[in-house]
Amino acid sequence: MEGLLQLLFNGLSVGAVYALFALGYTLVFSVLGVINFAHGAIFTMGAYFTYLLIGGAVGANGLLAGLQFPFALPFWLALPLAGIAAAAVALVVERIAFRPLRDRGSDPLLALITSLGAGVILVNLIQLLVGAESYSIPVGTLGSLPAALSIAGAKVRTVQVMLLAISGLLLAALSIWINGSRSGKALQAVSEDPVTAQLLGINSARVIQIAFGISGFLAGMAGGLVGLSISIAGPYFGIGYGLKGLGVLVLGGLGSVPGAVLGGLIIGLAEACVPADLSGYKDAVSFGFLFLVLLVRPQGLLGRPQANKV
Amino acid sequence: MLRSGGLTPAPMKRRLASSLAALLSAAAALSACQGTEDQGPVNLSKGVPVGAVLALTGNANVYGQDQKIGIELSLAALNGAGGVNGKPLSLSIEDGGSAEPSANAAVSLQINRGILALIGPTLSQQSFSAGPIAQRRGVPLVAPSNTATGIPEIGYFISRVSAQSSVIAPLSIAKALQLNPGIRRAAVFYAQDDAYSTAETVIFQQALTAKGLKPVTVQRTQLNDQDFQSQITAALNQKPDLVVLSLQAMDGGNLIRQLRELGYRGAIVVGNGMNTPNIYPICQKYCDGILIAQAYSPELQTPANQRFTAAFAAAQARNPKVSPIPPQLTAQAYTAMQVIGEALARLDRRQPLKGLPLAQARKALMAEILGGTYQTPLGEIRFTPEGEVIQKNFFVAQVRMNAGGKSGRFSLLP
Amino acid sequence: MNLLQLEDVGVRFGGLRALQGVDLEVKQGEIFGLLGPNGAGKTTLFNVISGLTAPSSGTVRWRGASLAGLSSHRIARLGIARTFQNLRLFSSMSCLENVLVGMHQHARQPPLAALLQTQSFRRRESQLQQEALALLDLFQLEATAHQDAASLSYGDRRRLEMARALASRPQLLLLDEPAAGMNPSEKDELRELIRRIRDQFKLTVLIIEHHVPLMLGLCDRLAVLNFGQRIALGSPDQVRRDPAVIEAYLGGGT
Amino acid sequence: MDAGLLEQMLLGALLGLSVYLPLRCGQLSLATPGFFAIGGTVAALLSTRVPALAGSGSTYPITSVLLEMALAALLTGVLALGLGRVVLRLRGIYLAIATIALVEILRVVTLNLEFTGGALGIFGIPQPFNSAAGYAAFTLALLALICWLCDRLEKTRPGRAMAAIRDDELAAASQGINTADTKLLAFVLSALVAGITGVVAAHFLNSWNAKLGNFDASITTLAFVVFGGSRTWLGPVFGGLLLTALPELLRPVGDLRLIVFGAVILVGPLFFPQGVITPELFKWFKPRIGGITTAAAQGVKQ
Repeated sequence: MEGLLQLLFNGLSVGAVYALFALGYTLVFSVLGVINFAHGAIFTMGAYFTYLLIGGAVGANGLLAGLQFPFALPFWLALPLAGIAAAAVALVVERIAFRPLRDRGSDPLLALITSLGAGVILVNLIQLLVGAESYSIPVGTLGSLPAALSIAGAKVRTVQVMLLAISGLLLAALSIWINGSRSGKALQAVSEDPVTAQLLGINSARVIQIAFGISGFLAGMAGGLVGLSISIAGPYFGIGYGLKGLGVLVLGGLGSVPGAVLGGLIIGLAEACVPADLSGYKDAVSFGFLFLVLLVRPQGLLGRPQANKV
Repeated sequence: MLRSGGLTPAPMKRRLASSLAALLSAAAALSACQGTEDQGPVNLSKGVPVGAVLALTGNANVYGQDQKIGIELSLAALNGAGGVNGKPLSLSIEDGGSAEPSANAAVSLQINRGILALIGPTLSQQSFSAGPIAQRRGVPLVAPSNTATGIPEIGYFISRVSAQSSVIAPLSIAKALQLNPGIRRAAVFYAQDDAYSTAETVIFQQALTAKGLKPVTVQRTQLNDQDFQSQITAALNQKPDLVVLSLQAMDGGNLIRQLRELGYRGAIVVGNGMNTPNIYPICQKYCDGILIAQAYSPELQTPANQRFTAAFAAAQARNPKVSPIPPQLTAQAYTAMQVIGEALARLDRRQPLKGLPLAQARKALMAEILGGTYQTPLGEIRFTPEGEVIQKNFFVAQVRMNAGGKSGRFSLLP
Repeated sequence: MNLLQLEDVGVRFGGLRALQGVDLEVKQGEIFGLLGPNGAGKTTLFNVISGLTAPSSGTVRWRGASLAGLSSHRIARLGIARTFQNLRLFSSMSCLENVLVGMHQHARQPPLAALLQTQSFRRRESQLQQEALALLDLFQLEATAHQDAASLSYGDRRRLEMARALASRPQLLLLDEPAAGMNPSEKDELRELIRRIRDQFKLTVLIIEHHVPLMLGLCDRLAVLNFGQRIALGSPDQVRRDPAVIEAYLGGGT
Repeated sequence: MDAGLLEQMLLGALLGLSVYLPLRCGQLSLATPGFFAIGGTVAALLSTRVPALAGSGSTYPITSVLLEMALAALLTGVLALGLGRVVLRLRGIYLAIATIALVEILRVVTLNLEFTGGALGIFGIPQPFNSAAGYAAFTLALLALICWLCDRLEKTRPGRAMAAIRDDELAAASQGINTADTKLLAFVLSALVAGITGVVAAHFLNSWNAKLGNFDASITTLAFVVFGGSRTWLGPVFGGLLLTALPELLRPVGDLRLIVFGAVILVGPLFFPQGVITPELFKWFKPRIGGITTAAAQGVKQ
């Protein structure tokens, strides 16, 4: 029982990050039908923003060497602000890599490549500005909280519990927004049928911006939280999550918000269940699982089947 | 509409034929235009040309960044002391990326520029790929950070200043047992997709077994994976009292932090990859007490190392937030440049570089490199005839973190 | 024997019954019309025949053999070709290429000959091309042979779909609203054209169309669908006088 | 230009063709790096572990390379045949992710196997050529051959069927095209090209490891095709050549190198939504060249 609980915590804490990551993908996918390959870079930006806002100083190797804000915000304030800054980056990405394609009515597949280009620019821009070294958010940021909690015999790091809790809150807020607000409903309408939504007077350009903004906000918050948990491992920090997040997104079903959450938790749990002797095969297990699910359910767990209209 | 050519309109066919012909003639032309430039004399117009190929982009970028600092400091020191008998060294650094094709391209580019010797590439896998190019072209290549078995064996022109784990790693195990004779259960972690980690962990595990401490668990991680809760809780179930890590700075630092946060109190021994103050901000106060096997100690009290650490501290002084302690990678890169600089000076005294054919100069330089003894920040080093480094001093240090947990030092153990 | 026979065919999409208990027999050489208001299930019936939709119940027989479980390309190879109500041309290809794709099943050549462009390969290819051009000619599309299909006018695209369908040398041609978007004189021409190709290619034609006068003038027999069920069957005269049809469809003031 | 760079560009063009083949059939398969990795591993294993292949001369015999290519083609072909049946039922992004999942699984398995050398991989692969120029000439011939095959494919029945499936799979099936088999054909051809390319790459790179076929490679090779154009084989060849060379050509801009590279990838599709090389480009050129050649042909006939 104790072992099971530990497994559950291990899986959930990793899965929550995957889920947050995949949510950003899925929001953009639901309105545009494409994947934003710059999402990992936006996540990374969020982590760096958080670091700077809590008063961290830039190292010696970038153009901004030695930069430090004259203020140091508490973490709980820095995190949402970093989310907002990341949202702004996401909006810029939308403006330069997505909107021109839409304006020209080009093949949405092209956005895979333009957003990849935007991601390459962002990652290398980070390196140019702040260098390749890792940055970390001080352990003491959380005040006098203990480093780890013991819950029914299972050990969990406090940071992970926090991560899980904030992810849960964000998810709840997101679903309330989608189902309860005007703009959330507009988002649903656009994802259902963009043409009809346009006819109904919904400004789809605006909805797309909102989707990017929220996606960037979630990515930025996730980046900050992961940065707190494990430090910011240089400009390529988010890329590893990018691939895993993609798997989660597809497992859950493209464009499905509950799917992204479910997918994240399942992959997190699946990874946690890999026995120690086989831990080298961890990534193969999660992708193998994804592969098998796709063969049985080609639209992912909670995705809608693709219709063949004749 | 009478066409005999079926569906292929005549212009299209002509286009295909002509483009294929162009491709083939380009191939023929190519075979002719290669390998002539090495016959001319060494080009000394901008100084004595030396090149470096470092991983400045891609996921190994942080290593390249550390190495670049070392090479540039070494260059400044050499040129400050008169360069190559009065001629300054001219250094060109190229980004070799973090993959093999990019390293190959950068190495070829440097060789085509007419450099006399090359420092790099950063990763062992890159050297296995790019080393043979330098070997075929007869260009001395000094690897500053490759620790895999088989690097000098690539060929005569390939050498390295980075000692292999096999000689260093067992020292720290012995030291840990000396400090804590009660150790009974060892847990081992390594990154299975990293060449250095996989090689070093074998040495660690052999050393442990030799001491009668067969690991109770071996946990594998991935380089870009930073959340180790699963592996740690699995390992802690085995109640280890010694944890041995073969990891790079980033994942190793994170693992130590998470290990301590999850309640592990026993001894920690880490490998050479974590011999960098870059770990301080990652594991912070939890770094304290870890034992580390070092191919380089910032605390080595020799003139060469004191000059190096002083230069490093001065260079970093513009940013007081940055640790003034040099990482091992920086010291090794500094050493590689120093080896080349000193060998060039000896060669120039024996056979003036001016007017010497490039290919001949490179070959003679390789002999000089292998023949010398060097007083470096790493201590005294020499080479075997194969190009393997023979390093006099290895160290075991214990990390001592300052009160705030933000900075610390590698305190040498006697 | 009937060329095509539908026995008690039903299709359900979730809770929706798109077709229910439909029986039909199409005889060799006739032009058979399917009439019915929007949503009556006509296109679904076409999809069932051409293998795009599997029937939930009932059987479709082709020359007496069941088509159950056959994928659409196999059904096409049996000699059943179709056009689509909402036009499904290969828009990145020229008109000629569209027709050539239609010839797919007759255009097989030995791979080695194709690679080496042997004499016999080129002869055959040019023969196929001539055939395709002749088909385009028949539909007055020869001038646009090398234009992209996407660049054609609406009426031309409808005719190109018919040319492409004919290219597979079918025995049964399913036409889904071929006259949509055409003006009255074009519709008259279309009627003549359908008759002509029926005679020239010894075809059987099954046609869906809204335009009732066209259908009454063109078809040998007609069936009327409403709410997924067949409500009438017979010659144009019989159908015109059928009270159920007048009630459900013609009575609507059309 | 350095022959080594040219060789890498040619390998890029071959990989571009490998991604292009399924894409021309409308299938977004990103399995190319996986088959590339298999080809490379086959070459690395055979040439370092089978003494009989080494020959007696100073260089590794080209016949052995050709034999490795044949074996790699066989292995990747059989694998693609089996996997293709299964994965090609997926569409669009789902297919893309499923193939990426395959590539990742393959990478992890290679990493864990003893005989593939783990993280370090296999090194000391013998050289069939003394210089990069030799490789470039060999690869150029290989590329020319594959381009010629692609050209033949595009202008014949299976090629038309592929283009039809890309435009409208359902309508293609209604023309009697066996869409499943045609897609499978494209997938297998793609695997063969990638596998053979892997063999050449392993010799050229002197060493081989699991990292060489990863997610990044999947996306980069896709960029080759999207950038170059996916309607004619010249598109991916152009895209592969250019985008492989670009980071090297941009070295003079120093630290901004990859930022500029990213900007090119970003801006390219905005200005060339069909890719740089399109059939329309030829139509534009054709009247000029075509007029001359037709006149010449008539002259000959008279």
